[in-house]
Amino acid sequence: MIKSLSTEDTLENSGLSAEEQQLFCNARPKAYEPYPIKAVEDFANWARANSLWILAFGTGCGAIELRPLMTARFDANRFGVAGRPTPRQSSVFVIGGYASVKTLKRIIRSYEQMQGPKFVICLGICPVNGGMYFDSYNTINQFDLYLPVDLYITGCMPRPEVLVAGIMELQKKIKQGRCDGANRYVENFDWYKANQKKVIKNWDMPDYNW
Amino acid sequence: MVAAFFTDVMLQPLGIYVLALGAGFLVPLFDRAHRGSAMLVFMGSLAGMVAIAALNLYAIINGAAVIDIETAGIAPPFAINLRFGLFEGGVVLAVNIAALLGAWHYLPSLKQHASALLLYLILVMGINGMVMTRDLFNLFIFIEITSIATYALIGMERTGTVLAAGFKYIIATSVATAFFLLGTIFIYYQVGTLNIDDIISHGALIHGPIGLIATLFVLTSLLIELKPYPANGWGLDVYETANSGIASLISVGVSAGVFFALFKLLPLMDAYLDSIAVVAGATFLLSNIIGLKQHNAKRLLGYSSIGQMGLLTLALVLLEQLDAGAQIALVVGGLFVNHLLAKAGLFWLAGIVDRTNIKDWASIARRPELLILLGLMFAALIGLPPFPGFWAKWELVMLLGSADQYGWILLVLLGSLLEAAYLFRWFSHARKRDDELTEHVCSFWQPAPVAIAAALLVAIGFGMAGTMDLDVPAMFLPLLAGFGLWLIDGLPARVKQLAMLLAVAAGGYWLTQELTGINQLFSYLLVAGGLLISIATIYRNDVRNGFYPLLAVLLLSLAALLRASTTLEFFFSWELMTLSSYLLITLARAGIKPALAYLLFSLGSAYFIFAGFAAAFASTGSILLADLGNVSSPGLVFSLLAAGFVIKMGGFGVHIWLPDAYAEADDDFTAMLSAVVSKAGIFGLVIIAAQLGIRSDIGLDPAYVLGWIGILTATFGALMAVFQEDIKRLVAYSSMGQLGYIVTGVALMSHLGWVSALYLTVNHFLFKGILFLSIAGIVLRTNERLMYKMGGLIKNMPVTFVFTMIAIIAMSGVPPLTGFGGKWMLFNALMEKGWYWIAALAFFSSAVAFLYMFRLLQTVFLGQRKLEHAKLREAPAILLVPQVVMIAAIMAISAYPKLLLDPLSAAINPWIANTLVWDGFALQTHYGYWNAPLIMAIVGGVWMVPLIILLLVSLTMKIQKVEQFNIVYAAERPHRPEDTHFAYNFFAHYDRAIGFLVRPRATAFWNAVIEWSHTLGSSLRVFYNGNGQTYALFILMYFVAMVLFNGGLGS
Amino acid sequence: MSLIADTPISLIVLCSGLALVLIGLWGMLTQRNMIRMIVGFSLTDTGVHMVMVSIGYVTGGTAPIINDAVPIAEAASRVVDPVPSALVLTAIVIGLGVTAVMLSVAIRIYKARRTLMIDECTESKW
Amino acid sequence: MNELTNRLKVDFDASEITERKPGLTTLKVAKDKAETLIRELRDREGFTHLNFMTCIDYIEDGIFTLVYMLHNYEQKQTLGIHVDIGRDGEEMVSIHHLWAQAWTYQRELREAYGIRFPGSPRLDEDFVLEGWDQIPPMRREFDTQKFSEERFGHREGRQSEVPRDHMKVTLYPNRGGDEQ
Amino acid sequence: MIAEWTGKIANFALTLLIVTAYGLFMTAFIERIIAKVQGRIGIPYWQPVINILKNFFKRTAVSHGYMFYLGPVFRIAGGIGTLAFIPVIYGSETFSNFSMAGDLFLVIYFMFFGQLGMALGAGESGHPYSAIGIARGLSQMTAYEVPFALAVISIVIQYDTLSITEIVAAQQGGWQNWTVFTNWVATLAAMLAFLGMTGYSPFDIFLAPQEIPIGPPTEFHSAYLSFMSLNRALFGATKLVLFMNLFFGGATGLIELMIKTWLIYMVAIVVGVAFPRFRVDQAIRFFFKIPTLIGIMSIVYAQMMLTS
Repeated sequence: MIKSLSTEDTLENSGLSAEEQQLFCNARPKAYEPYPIKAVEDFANWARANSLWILAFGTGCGAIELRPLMTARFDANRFGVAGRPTPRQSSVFVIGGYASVKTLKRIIRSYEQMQGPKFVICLGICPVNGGMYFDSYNTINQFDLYLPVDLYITGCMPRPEVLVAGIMELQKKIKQGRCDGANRYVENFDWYKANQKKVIKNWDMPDYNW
Repeated sequence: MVAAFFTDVMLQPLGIYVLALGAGFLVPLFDRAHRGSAMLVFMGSLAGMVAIAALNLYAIINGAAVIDIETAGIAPPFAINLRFGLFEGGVVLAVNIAALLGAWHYLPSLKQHASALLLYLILVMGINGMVMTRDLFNLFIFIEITSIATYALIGMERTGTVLAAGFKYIIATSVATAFFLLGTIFIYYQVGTLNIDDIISHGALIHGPIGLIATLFVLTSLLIELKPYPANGWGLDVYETANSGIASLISVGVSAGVFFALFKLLPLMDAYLDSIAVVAGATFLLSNIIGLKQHNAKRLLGYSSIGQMGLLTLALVLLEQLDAGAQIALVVGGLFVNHLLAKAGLFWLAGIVDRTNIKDWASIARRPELLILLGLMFAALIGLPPFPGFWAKWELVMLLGSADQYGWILLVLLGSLLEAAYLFRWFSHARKRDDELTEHVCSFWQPAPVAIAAALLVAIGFGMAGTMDLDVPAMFLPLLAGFGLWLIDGLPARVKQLAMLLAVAAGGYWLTQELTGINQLFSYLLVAGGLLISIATIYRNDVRNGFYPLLAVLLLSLAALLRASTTLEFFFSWELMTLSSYLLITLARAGIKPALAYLLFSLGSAYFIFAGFAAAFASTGSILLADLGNVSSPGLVFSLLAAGFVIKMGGFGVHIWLPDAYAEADDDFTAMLSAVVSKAGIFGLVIIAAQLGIRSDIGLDPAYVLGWIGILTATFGALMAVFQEDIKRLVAYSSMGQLGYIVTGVALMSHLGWVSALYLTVNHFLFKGILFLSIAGIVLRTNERLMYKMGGLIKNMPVTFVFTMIAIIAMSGVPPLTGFGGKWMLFNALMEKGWYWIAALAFFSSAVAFLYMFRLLQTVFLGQRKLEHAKLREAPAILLVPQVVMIAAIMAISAYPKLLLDPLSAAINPWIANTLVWDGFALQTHYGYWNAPLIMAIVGGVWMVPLIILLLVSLTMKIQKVEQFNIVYAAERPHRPEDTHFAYNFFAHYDRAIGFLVRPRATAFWNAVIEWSHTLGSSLRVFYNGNGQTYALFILMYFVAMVLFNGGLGS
Repeated sequence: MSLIADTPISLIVLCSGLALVLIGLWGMLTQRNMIRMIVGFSLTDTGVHMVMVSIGYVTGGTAPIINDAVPIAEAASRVVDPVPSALVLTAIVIGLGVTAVMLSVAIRIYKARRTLMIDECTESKW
Repeated sequence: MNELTNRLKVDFDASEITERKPGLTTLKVAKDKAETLIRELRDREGFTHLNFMTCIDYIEDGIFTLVYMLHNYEQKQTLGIHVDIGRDGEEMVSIHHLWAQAWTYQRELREAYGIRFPGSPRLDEDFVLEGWDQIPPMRREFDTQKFSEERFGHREGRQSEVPRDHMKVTLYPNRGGDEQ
Repeated sequence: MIAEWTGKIANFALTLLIVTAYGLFMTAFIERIIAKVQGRIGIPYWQPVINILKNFFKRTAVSHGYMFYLGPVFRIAGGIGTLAFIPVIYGSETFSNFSMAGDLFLVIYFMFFGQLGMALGAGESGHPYSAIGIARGLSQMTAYEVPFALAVISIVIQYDTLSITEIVAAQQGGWQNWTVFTNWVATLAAMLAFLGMTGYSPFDIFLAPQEIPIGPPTEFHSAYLSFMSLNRALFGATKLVLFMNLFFGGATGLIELMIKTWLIYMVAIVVGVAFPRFRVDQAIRFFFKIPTLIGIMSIVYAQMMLTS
């Protein structure tokens, strides 16, 4: 009934003690193929595009720009956008501006707990090149080193209008089937993991947070 | 010549005196020569006394004439004469046996002084004289001989305490005998003779103030010698301090003599029977209340002894009043022998164990033979079967019932309950293994006299059973099986288990093969079901001393209960079941304390039933169960019996024994208690409902009250289960709640109500059996009972989880499993009857039940697994086997309830006309319909279709099986399973909302009852201040009070 | 004087016997010393014996010896009842025995605890 | 306030008493008298509130200046206590027994500057920087840009401007940048 | 025989489709009404369908164990089964479903089926929030069941039957025969219970996103979540149908059904929009006070009606 991965595809989970290792799944993530039938895949993409559930996780100063989205003025509900409080059910992760190392750890964990297909929107300039925090000892400079990004919305800060525009852009991209961030993450998993571990020094979690 | 002397004198009752005096003089002589030979003479003479008494009694029983001995060949009244009749013979034999065994026990102390041997012999002779003499003055002399011998024996001690107690004793008894002498001489003054027979035949001559004073003096002195409350402190002091050998002889021997003297003189006391009854009754009840406060072992025995003498006197007087002379032998004789042997045995045991405080009796916890003796003696004293006391009390209460003396019944039963309370509290102390206490050491032979007394008790009890209207082989089969299994208790566990199963199977089949109707249904449930669950006991391989014999007794007594055709048989089996289940609970590690509560409530329940049977007997004069229906006051009988059964089932308010007993009993035995033993109460309830409840003239009221009790039990059982942390307590409360529905169903007194009650009964057996066996497996593996210390066990014990889940669905009443049918029928029956409020509460409580059911599954099987539980294995297969059978039964009944409903209906049809209407597979009632097979099919269908769809969808996804910490945790990670498992105080919010409903008020109430009775006990015993003068004053005041109470000098 | 003279001797004995009984009881109940209590008991005992003797006395009767002086037919009315006297003998013996045991116990108590006060011997109670 | 500062000057050798603005005064006190002074202020003078605790790195003088900012609600006065301690592993008395929340500041100071406060709870736990493996980042000898580029990388194409110059060019091109 | 049952099953499938679609539509419709109140446009009508499809189109999933897997199956089986035992449209053979299998009592008890299975599934996820949510939800359920049970008993007394079909039949012949007019007390009690049953504010603490992340379904996603969303639409509509049958005269046609159920639903919506959320113990206490009293009164009322 439940397919489990073969054992050779396991991760080391060296950040965990031996006792903890049995409490976390150590399987390596796997990429998924598009549906074999093109029409089905297109239809699926259309559905995904029109039902964007944003993870309610405000990661930086940009989180404040997400709130007006749901108000009467912008009403992102029209586009099928809704907030979900749990990563398991969300499909879009909006990185709200700068990400400190401490937050990055939580971002990675939450991202990995989302189920594919999943999409990442980076808000503001900081995830692109560090922005005004370019020389900070605690803020990452390039977000795409750590997670695959599907869409950047730059500015410091971008207003909700831009965010709406960005969401529509993302929908377009999804419908075209070009948003394969989740698969990219899996395919370049070791590279991403190495980058993540380079900045996150107290890696006390499994290598992949299922 | 010698031979003639031998047959003419020695073998005659007079030989007792010859032996006593002869040996008395010989012993010091031999003692000079050789200590051992003196012992031989001493014991030989005592044995000779026993033999003489036995031979003569045997002759009399076989039709020989009553032996009258006339001194110097002169006929009374001109000379003293002795009589050896049936009663005298019995008492003399019993006393001499007790004296012989007592001497055996007492020998190590006795043999230090040759004179002590002499005194002992004289004491015994004095008692014999008190019994046999027919002369009033001679009686006085024998009393004094006995007293002087007793004083001297006490005075042999050199401890100040004993001597002080002895002095008080002397003062008190000498005052009493002075009055006796005065009374005697006044009687002589009026009647002109001292021969008791003549006095009685000329009773009319005793008249006027002098006559009154004379008889009252005689009577009161005898009563004082029997130590009535409150003028008995001197006796208690002697019991407490004196050597156990003396104490036992005073308690049973001297008292027996005095009691028999009272019996002889009773025809003179016709006018005072009421006062004697009041005095005796008060003594019985109050001594037992005071006993609650007592922790000194021998003093406690003293209270018990005084109480028992009170009971004996009460029984004697009441029978006299009821003109039931024919039963005196059975009732008074039974109580007498019971008291004699049991009390003497207990005093000897107290001497052997030699621990002053009963709390220190834990020193014998590892001495099973002493424990068994202690338990047997206690059971005998309280009047549990098969001891003589049981039969005597039965007969007594039946007689009292038939005379409408309900007040006395209440007193007798209440006193017995109180006595049970302190005696079994003592037993609990003795059972409690306390490693700090040094173990008791005694030689193998030391308890032998006690053992012989116990054997005699059992034998006499068995003998008495033969005289009762009883199917002896069937009723004693459980005991026999238990005894047989006890003999092989030393064998390996597997052998014992097999033997037990075989014995129960064979015995149960033999006992229940001919049953029909409801009894047959219950025999499947109790015997076959009990057997099924006892298969699970194989999962334990340890020794479990006593477990298997007791289990066999329990199960077979249940079978015997079903077979019972008379109220006596029913009560006999009921008490046997109570006792064996009590002992089984005490076998568990922490079961001793809860077991005491279990026993006391069970005895309370049994006494209600007892009283109910007495009331029924009063009305119909028949002890046939089938005649219960003919009683003229069905309301009373029904209420008494129902109260008894409801207590046994843990009804609302009297449930406090239930959770503790269930929780602390051995895990496999808890399953038995809940699934099987609790059904005995239902059986009783159904039986009386069938006999009494459906009668039109009973009125709705008792049944309606019963309905409310049932539903309140259900509601509060469910509510209390919600807040339990202990898994077994949770299920125990749940059990209580489920039984509540059954009570309500029975109370409905309609066909549908009964069908639902029986259906629920079967269902309860099935799911509670599964649940408790599952829990046994869980507890075995985790070694935990607190649910918040478990969690996530579904990974280790998937089979147990599935079984538990099915059991819980069957319990909850969610379609399509069995629970729904029961709830549906119950609801329909309630609506038909118009009991809407009860229906609403039933609905509410079944909703509340979801809370604890979910909690059970969630906190034990789901959620986070603890690290230390990672390697647990599935429960042992032998625990799962019975569960599989029961699951199969649940499934079969769910899919095709007609399978069960038809026999149920058929069993009920003789009592109430069938109202089950079948339309194809659908059962129809006035209100609705229920098509179980169709429901099963639809639910199966609607369950399978989404499952298949989900499986198909799953094919398109990559599904990863994850571990327990792979959860969304607000972007953090869990650190310990303990932190992450939501289980402790699971329904805290519910507690905040309506927790005030379930504050332990019933427990508080019963604690207050305990507190009150202890306070009462301590305020009643203020008279015993230890001052001999005060005691003497009480005695004097007692005389004054007796005179004033009986008309004083003015009449 | 005539009052006493007219009163039958048995009544005087009876009354004094009863008075002795009461005095003895009073002594037993008020005197804390055990020896004094035993004395009280002795008084009571003696009182009882006197009562017994008084019961059998027939005013102006003779000794219960059936001979020519007393014909059998009149024996019942003229002779003093011998039985109470016989009983008194036995009772005195028994009373003696009891008193002796009492005294010996008292002596032993004194040996064991150096006191004869009954209210100091109250350790076993309740 | 003057009265108070004068008294402090006498009793505690307080120096550099400066009224920065109405209601805000700072003073400097020796390290060994600091805790007594703060306790006195809290218990006797009504400075019941600890606004914050921070530290200034005077690398040139080789000292850290700890700043305890206290507030008196009744007089609406804020008092800054400056305490100089050595930069090299010198310890400071903890004041978490005066204000329970002080341990948070002290934990932060330990993480950012490496100052130790013996006895302060949870002092060595990570505060903001999880798994920090360098010298404390707020010490001025720590080159944060170099560290940032080494660890977090540097995306090419980025252009940094001095904000003032950039604003002159982009926002106010006409003014010629001489309005100051 | 076989043909008959095939026909029944086909009819039921049709009903199921219609009721589910109606439930989904209703969800969107209500959302849009709320949006209008807030000055927004709101979701498109097909948004619930898209959400469900989107979740079916998820390509990865995690599983916590077999009970986790079966939880949604139990849940939707509970929804479908409940519908199966309710006659949807009075007098229509097509829409009578399998109501011959059991009566009102069966329906009420079968409602627990899905909840129990769901609770177990959520429990196996090992998430503490799931357990907390279920504990709260179940507690609240015991509370609102009380007025509901009392109201049900009241109407059973009134109509002297447990059969839903007969209850509906008794209400035919004009609006004045509806329970809401003949036994308004019971209806009031039941409608108060209905507020709790729907899980809208003020009784939504057990699954409100703001309290504990959405309570029991925290760990559910992809196809599991689709099943649960489907069930939410279906089960919501089924409960509406049940209430309509019991208290509002049932329906003789699809249009009547939609209007009536929509109006019943609006009660919960209006209350939900207007009132803030109760804590769970407050909610329990609330149901044990006024609604229970009304429920008790409804039985007295029904008894009086019977005797008069």
